[in-house]
Amino acid sequence: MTDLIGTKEPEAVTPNGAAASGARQVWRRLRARKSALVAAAVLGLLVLLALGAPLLAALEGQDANTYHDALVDSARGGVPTGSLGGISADHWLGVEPGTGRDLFVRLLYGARVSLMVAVGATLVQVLVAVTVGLAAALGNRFVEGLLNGVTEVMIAMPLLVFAVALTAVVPPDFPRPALLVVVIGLVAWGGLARVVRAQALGLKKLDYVSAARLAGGSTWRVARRELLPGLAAPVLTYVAYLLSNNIVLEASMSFLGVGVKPPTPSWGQMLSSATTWFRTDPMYVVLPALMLLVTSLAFTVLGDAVRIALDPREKSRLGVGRSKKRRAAKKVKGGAA
Amino acid sequence: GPEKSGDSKGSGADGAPQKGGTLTVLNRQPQKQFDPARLYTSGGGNVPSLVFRTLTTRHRANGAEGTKVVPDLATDTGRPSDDAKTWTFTLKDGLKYEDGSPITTADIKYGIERSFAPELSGGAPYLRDWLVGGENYQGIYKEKKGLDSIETPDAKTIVFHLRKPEGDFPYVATQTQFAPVPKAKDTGAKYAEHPVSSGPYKVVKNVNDGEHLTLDRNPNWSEETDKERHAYPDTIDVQAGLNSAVINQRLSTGQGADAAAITTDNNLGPAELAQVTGDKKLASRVGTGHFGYTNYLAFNPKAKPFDNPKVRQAIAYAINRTSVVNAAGGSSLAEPATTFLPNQKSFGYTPYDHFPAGATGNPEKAKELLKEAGYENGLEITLTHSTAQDFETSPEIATAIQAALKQAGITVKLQGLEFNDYDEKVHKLSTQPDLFLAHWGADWPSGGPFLAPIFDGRQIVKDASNYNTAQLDDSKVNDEIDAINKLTDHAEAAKRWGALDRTVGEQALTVPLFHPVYKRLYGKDVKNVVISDWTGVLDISQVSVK
Amino acid sequence: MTEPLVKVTDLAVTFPTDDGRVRAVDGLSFELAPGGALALVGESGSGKSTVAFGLLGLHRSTGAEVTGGIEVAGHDVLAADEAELRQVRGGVAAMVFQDPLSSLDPYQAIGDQIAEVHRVHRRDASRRAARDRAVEVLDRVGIPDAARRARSRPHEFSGGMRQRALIAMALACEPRLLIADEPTTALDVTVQAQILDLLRDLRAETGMGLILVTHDLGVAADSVDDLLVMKNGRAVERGPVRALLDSPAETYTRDLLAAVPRINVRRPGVPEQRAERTDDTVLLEAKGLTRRFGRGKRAVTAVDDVSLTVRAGETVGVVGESGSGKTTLGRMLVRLLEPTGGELRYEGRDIGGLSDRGLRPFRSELQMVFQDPVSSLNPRRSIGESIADPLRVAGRLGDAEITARVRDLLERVGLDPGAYHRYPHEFSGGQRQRVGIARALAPEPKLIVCDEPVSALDVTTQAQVVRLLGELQRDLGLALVFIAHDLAVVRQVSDRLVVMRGGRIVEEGPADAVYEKPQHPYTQGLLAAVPRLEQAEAAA
Amino acid sequence: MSLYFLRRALGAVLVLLVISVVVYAIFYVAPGDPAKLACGPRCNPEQLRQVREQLGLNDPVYVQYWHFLQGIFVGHDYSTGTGTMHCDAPCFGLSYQNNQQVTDLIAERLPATLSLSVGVVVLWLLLGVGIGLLAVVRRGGLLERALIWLSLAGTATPVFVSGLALMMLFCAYLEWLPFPSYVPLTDDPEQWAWNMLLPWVTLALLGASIYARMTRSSMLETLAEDHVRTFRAYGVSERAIIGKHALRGAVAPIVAMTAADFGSLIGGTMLTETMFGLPGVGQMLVRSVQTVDLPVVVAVVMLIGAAVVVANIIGDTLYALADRRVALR
Ligand SMILES: Nc1ncnc2c1ncn2[C@@H]1O[C@H](COP(=O)(O)OP(=O)(O)OP(=O)(O)O)[C@@H](O)[C@H]1O
Ligand SMILES: Nc1ncnc2c1ncn2[C@@H]1O[C@H](COP(=O)(O)OP(=O)(O)OP(=O)(O)O)[C@@H](O)[C@H]1O
Ligand SMILES: [Mg+2]
Ligand SMILES: [Mg+2]
Repeated sequence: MTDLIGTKEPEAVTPNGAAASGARQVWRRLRARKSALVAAAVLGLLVLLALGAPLLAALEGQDANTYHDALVDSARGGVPTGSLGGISADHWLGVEPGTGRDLFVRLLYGARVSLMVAVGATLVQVLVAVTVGLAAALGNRFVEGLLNGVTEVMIAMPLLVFAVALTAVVPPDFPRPALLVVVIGLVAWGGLARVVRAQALGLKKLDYVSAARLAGGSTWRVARRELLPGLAAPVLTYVAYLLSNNIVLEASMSFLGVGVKPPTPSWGQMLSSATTWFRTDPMYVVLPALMLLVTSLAFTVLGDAVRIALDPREKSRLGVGRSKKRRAAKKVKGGAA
Repeated sequence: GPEKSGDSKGSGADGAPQKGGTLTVLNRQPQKQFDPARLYTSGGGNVPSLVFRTLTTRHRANGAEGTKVVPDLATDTGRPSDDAKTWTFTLKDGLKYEDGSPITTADIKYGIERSFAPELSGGAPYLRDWLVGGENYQGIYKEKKGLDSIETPDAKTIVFHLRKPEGDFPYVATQTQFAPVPKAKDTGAKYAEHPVSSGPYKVVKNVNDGEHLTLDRNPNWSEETDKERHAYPDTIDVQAGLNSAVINQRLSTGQGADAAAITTDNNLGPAELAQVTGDKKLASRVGTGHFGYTNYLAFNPKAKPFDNPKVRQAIAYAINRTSVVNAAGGSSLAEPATTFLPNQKSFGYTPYDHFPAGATGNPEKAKELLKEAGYENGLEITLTHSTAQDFETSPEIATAIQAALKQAGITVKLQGLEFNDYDEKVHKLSTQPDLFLAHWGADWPSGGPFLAPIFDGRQIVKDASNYNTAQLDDSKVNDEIDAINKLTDHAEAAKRWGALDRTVGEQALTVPLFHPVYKRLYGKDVKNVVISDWTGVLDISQVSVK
Repeated sequence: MTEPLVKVTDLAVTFPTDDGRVRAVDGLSFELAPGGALALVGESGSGKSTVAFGLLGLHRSTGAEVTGGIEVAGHDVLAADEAELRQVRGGVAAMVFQDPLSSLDPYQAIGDQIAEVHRVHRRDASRRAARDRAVEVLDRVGIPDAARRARSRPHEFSGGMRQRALIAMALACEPRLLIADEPTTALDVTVQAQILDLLRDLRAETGMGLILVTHDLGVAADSVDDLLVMKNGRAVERGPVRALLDSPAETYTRDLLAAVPRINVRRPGVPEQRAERTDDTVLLEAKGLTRRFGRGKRAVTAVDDVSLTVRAGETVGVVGESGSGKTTLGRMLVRLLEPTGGELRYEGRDIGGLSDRGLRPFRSELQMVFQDPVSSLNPRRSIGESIADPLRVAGRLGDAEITARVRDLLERVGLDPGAYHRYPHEFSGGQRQRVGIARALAPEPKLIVCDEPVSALDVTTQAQVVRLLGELQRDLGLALVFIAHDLAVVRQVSDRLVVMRGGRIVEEGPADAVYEKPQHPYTQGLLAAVPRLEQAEAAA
Repeated sequence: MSLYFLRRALGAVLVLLVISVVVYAIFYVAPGDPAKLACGPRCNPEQLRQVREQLGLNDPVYVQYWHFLQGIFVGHDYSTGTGTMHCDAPCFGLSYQNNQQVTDLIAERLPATLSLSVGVVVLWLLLGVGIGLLAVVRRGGLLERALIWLSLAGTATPVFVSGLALMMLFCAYLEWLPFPSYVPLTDDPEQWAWNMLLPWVTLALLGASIYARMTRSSMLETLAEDHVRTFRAYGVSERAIIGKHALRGAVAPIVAMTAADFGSLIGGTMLTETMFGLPGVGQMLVRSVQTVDLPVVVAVVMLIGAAVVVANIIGDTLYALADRRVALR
């Protein structure tokens, strides 16, 4: 599940496509998309919730690690007493089965880890992939061969195996979310590197890159000024995919026991320990799953929107009944079409 | 306590058990090993016990009755002499392998000798430690002349010479290393592919590394010579490598062949327990088992601040066992423990509670002790646990302890290790953490294997796995262990083990937390469910599906 | 009189865009009689294609507003339902699109594509029959070995063949009207002549009507009866070709006509200057320059043993058909490409084998203006920044000085100096080409290679750019290598001319000599194929 | 052409060697002593020493790696105690856990993994392309949006959640399907299919959602291209355009991508196989990593690596075949 868009790169390079960008236009188009605004708002809210976790926890009057033995039915495997997983005025989203820890606070703190892993790992991936992809596209035969080889190795490595092994190698005191960022970031960048390389190879052929070479700048200068901006659209699309994929990866790693170390909560870790509670305490499963879903959706919708905003052709291609302007135009046209 | 083990008596569908049908076994762990030399029989060994008979075996009965050792291939449970340093067994008449050839004591001797070969590592350490000349023996393949300490004066008699008195030898003789292996059929490391059966079933199919086994009747097994095994089903179909939740779901749904299914290694988790207790029909299909097992908090009393007994006692006082039990799956799956020995008679269980913490801990008393120890301003310690979600050394239990100790002014830093990492560090003297979650289970239901590895000073191991994590080397304790080992009367020995546990307990070298309880679901067509307190698992040799 | 084939009344087309509404066509009316031929001419962006698309109702559900009336052979295109419209499209009126490469499905055999279209309109035709018909029309448009080539995919066809295939597709449906949108812009003169001949023949043969969209008056003059001159979406003037070319009523038409380069006119007012410089030093010298692409069987020798000298201040024109290696040669001259063989000397120093790093000192002195004004500017950087790039690299000037110099350059190429911070997409093609020239001028080079700097532009803009280059050369004493496939344009700027074919130079000499007395048969063919306004004018 | 394949094959071998070195290196420093695990709990020091010797763990790591390479190229002899056992040329050693030949272990498990992954690929293509196609046909409508959001949800749900949920629903609650247990295709094709259905769907959901989005965007891209306009201008109906021209254009990159994904899919089967208890190599890998069974881990990782590399080569070739404008380099 790698090249989300890798193979249609040559298309994205057509100069016409890139013509009408410019930050202002992009911003304006972005603002015109309601879904983008909603997605951005949701992400903003999530970040706020994550940052404000201690505050909100204090507001609720709970913390992430206190056990509430009285709120669970010990004889029945520790299922929360009360309806809907023990939702009450004290525990807004109920409590965790077995331990009775407050789910609201755990979800909030979980957001910190999950968002950090998602965003952090994606940043590392992008950094590595763009550097490697660009260097492979611009380097000489030797460099290209070497980097392509490395990329192929990374693609061919089963991430989870290396995650399992690596997390065991690293000293236990190393903060786990940071480790996850590094592991995911440093292993799972092969697909993106390919996309970048393909795109850069396409862009390289364009005359404006030749023109920049004639200006006498170094290869690196050319890459930075002329190629990098052109990579934004495909990289962004891929990033949206990586972000949600990384969240799911974090969850999968928790499932295999190499995720974030409890008692630190993360959505993935909550979800993986919640899977068996499907029937007896559905809320416990639904909450982290929902958070995961919402975050993924928001990232993807926003990513898509940014990409579309970066691609001026998209407007005339898709824009059926999207913006207000369009709708007005339709009315005027009336029955004509 | 033990009274609960009566739950399992009811047992499945109505009517007397009958022969026939196919029993399905849904297991988590594949039976990777099927060589009798490599099996470590403690607690498990259920499927192999259908194929391998041994000199003695455990009594297949419900509850405490099932902790007794009974003869299997031998006519009795062994005759001690020379202060229990020499043990003699005689074989029953008419014992045959699956191919009809007779079973001889030479085959048993051979089987034991091959179990010393490094190619066939993995078994329990007792024979190596106990048999004269055992510790350096490299196995029959390298040292063809064999062990002099095992004598077979004739085909029916076998005599073992031990280095020191071991009253529990009959228990050790239940292990699969005591299964006969015909020398002519031995293919060394490949023997596991076609082990020769002496039991009621033989392996006809073993694919995917023990994930799918099919066992058929062994026509040369005779019920007359085997009072313990029943062999009701015609065929036994073992499917392993399954997800725990899936196994329980399949057992409760009972679709098709799953109606006649059991599991020998999968418990009900807390979530499933909650579901099962809400459903009368399902609840009637749950067997409860106990296995001599204690989960505890281990100190390194040689390290600060745990070198101060007051600190250890303070921690013992502060523990909130209700939280711990909840973290371990709730009161149906764990019973609070204050003794190191399991709460079963055969272990010599003697109730005591030296540092009464009540149900939820006694932080006041703990604070008092800390003050006496010079930590009136609180204390900061690190607790090591594993990150495995096993309800044993898992993070939830560590967090429960962290929360309880906080009440007593002790700040606990948690250090979670990957399971392999944890296992390696904890059992190596040089890396052993100062405070960690530990557990111990018995290889047979007696105080000896439970206390000796943990508290016997001569069992402190430097270069391999060490279990005496407190590094206790107290001559009084050592001498008492030697003395009890001489006893061949199990009841007498049990009493002394109990007393020893109580005395050692005063030193607060460990804080017992809980004894696990196992709940096992079985299919709706399964009859004659027997769960002994020896293993706590559903006895596969007793089950019928017709 | 019979009912007209096409009747457009008061047509207006408006596109909603980010920057407000664009009225591409505004109150346009015209008629075309059955069998008649009309050319829509006008500068780029005047709405020609929009009208052509409108005739087939192609604006439907694109968001464009269309008002007025369009009738094609009695069908009201604007009011027709989907089924009727599909009938009109292809069945009544067929369109030949501008870009032959991108107008065919790259994945399907050409014959299959034609057959598919044929079957839309002849539902009773079997697959076989449709395939046969495809071969037939391909044969008709002059594809050799049509039965075999019908199985080829578009990328296996040359540009001219693709354009023929598109015409064949139109023929397959036997339409009453053929709409050809700039059918020859992408082609070189020889092929262009063939296509125009084909259109003429077909008209004569089938009696179908033709609407030809073009900005090249020469093309129009050769092929149609009537001319409709458009500007800003409106009709400026309409009338029979001859009359209109002879005596245009409107200034716009006159300007358009004046801008068309004439092949038989000598370069104006240069000889005396050239005389001054005859003893000038050799700036760039290529000896046996060769460039191969690929390896093994697939190797292509794009430039083969080419020797060429460029003296300071002179203009060398390079002409040749598409694929003859002009661009490759040009890129090698400025060392964007490394030659695989031969020698390249710049001011006496061999620069043929220098690395990128080694080339840096020379970079500023050898510049290039690229063929495609769209792809030669980074859409994500402001034009000012693009122009300033070489100055920044040189690092001699401060920020303020650089800005001042860029403004200066912008002014020099006839752009608003205030456009520094604007982005390429905010400029028209001609303006972009000027930006490209400004960028090439920025480092004060001694030589500029201009690779088809005007091919993509309409005649008016073309004329402006050519004039600009001439002025700059005069003022700055630049040497130019001017690459083009349009012979007329080259003549207007060149001192010397090089004719290339298949990677080799087939003829070389002073421009006027080559034009007036071509030696090589290939050069003669090229010159003969150029459509001439003069013939039309003369005939009128 | 053949030169191209030769070059790619050499590259593949190199990649695999690098991967094996990396695995060796990581496991060398990772905690968990295979000898201790093989020796069993409470193994005494003397026995541990003997087991180390037996497994060859006393050699320095590079010697161990050298033996490993030797095994691959010339095979290896192992002592069974009673005799010797020859492990033929591509020999990846013996499992530390039970002395079985790793190649045999893998061979036994490959059918399940192949069943899973081939089925998943087929299903995710069908689902992915189908959903993408539907979304394009109904573009602008509510259905499109619903489909897109649904597919996004698919991407965001971990396999162990969706797998268990599906199993609860279809096997436990509705009882429409059997709880998946692997039945070899050669034993009973029908049962094989029924049992694999749920694992297929679970894993395919993840891929299908990505492919649906790919298909959709790729088709929209194609629909915006000029050649589509040509066919519109000739009265070809929208349905025919989508079904013939747009789909065709979208399929080429998807075919290439599928081939490339096939390898990583085998990696992705780990969770699914663990979840459903299918006896495949993925499940074996998870377990072997936990038990530090290095020979098995190296072999499986290399197998997965090989699958990825080979699939990539196939993908590139297919892409070049589908779109002849692309040359193989
Ligand atoms: N889809 C569209 N959206 C917005 N504006 C458009 C669109 N299509 C055309 N236009 C605008 O309509 C005007 C007329 O365009 P048209 O393509 O008809 O010009 P033209 O005469 O064919 O030019 P050229 O010779 O360059 O092909 C131009 O200003 C163009 O920018
Ligand atoms: N990078 C390349 N790789 C392979 N072949 C190339 C490459 N660049 C050019 N060629 C080939 O070299 C030949 C000459 O190409 P070139 O672009 O120089 O022609 P041209 O005369 O500029 O044509 P046009 O008038 O179409 O621009 C062509 O056959 C072309 O296919
Ligand atoms: Mg046009
Ligand atoms: Mg060119």
